[in-house]
Amino acid sequence: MIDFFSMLFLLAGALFFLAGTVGLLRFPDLYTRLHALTKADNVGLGLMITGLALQAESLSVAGKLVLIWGLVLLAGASVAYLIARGALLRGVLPWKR
Amino acid sequence: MNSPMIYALLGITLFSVGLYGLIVREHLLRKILALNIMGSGIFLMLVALGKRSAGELPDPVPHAMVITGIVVAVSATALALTLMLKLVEASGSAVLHDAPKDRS
Amino acid sequence: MEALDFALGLFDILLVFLVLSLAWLVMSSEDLFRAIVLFVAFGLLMALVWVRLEAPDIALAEAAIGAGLTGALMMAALDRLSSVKPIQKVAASAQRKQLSLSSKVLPLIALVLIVLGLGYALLSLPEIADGLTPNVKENMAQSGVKNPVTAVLLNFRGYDTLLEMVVLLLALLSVWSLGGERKLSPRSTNPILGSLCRVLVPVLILVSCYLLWVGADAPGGAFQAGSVLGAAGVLLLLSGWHVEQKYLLWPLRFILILGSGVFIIMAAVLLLIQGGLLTYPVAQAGWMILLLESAATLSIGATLAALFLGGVPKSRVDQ
Amino acid sequence: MQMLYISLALFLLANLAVGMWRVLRGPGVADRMLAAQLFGTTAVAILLLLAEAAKSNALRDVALVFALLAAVTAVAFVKRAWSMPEARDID
Repeated sequence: MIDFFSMLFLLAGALFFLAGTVGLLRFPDLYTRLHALTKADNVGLGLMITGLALQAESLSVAGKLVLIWGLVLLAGASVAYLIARGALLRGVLPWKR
Repeated sequence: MNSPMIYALLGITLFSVGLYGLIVREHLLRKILALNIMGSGIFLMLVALGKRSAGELPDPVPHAMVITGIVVAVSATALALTLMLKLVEASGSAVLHDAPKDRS
Repeated sequence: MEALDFALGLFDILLVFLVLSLAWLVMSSEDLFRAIVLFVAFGLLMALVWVRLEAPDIALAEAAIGAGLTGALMMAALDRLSSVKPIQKVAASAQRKQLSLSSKVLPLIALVLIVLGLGYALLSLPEIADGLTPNVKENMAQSGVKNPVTAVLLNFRGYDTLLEMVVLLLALLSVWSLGGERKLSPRSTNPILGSLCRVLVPVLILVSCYLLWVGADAPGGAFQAGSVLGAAGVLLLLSGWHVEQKYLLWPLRFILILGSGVFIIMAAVLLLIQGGLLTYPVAQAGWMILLLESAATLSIGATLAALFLGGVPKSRVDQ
Repeated sequence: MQMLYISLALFLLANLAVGMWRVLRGPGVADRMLAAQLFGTTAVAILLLLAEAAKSNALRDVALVFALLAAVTAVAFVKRAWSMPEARDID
């Protein structure tokens, strides 16, 4: 049962990573790519970590996994903000249809 | 061919790619990058060859050497970058030139 | 089992291909920034290579340095390169000549020959060679630690590590004598960067202590802990962390020489008592190594951060 | 489960290889940096999968250091290397 759920989470995570990469390649400008990457990848990593934490042999291992996710989320969100703000200040125009 | 051997071959190829870059590329920053790649190749070969031991664990001696090597490499890189900036300050270009012929 | 080995084999081959093409692209990129970003990616993948070679100790060091510090160093250098004001301008562009085709092709041929020669030498090595593994295994009980890599670094070849600390110090001294004074950058007004630092720096320090402690019986140790500490220092410098001038004089220099100093004192004392350089008494080896490693961690961290600054630090607030 | 971990790690590595295209293509410096960030997150996931496959705690520490250090390069980029305007050729 646990195996089934963690498999589900892992595969869903992989799907989000794929979506993130497709977004990075296909989206038209920096801001949309930023959005694809930070959101999709962080969710993908979160799902994978959930799947792996279900398999963890002890609570401390699961805790370490969640800590890693928290750090990646914090860093990813801050860096996305810094890059987007920097680009706006340097006059990179958002894409319009 | 087993996987340590593949990585050892990768090591020598990285070394050569770095050496090629060191010879051919002019900009000093790229020469510094090339030296770093050469270093990585050498580290890789050391560790991959240390993995040939018959026991459970790979040979820890190359591991210890490479760890210190990585830290020393980064400090050498910092020194090289400072030297490069000093050169740019003095000459206005980040490329090494031959000495002018008439002054030798 | 067959299928698992096959999948791992594919993983290895893809990784080797990626690392190699990254190295080639770093060398062939015309754009310097692109070369640096590719080099950072190269460092990330090298950490994965170390994992595949069952060298988690090295992977830790590479993750902290190859993926973090080197990239930051290169980017800072690129920034200074574009802002530096030359004292005298040589007619550089006029002197610059295009490399002729033969001077590009000849090295290439020579290097292919080198690869072939080295590859032949590599493949003719014996399949199984124990190296120094048996010697290390024999003496592990007397080393005072359970992690063989730490035992080699701090005990069996402690004098190597001592000299390595001195090398770090010499690199910093050269950078200081070349780079002149460097003012700490002004405090960043960006609230997000500020809060990122406030969360990340304590965690970095905590992880550094963890790596130092765990190094006695699992992958980790002074060099990894010091690199993580150095990264914390770089982050603080980037966000414009302020220190008063008085702390940048003697307290900073004290921390910088602490590692080499404790090492040398310990070596001298042990030479007098035990009659050998860094030959620890078996019962005391554990805490002695921990003491040495703690001092080394502080020094390595401070040295790496100071190297990133690229000159003698000077506080912005002048007394 | 072992097989799943390894194949997912392989899949993520392939994913990363495809993402390299964005580093090469750009067009702006920030686009390249962004793709390098993707490398960091993906590498954390790969490391955690390999760690679970090998039941190795040390590899999780490597992933932890990765997660911490990815931000340092990006901050260095925003604060230092990005001082030049987007379109300028830097070589």
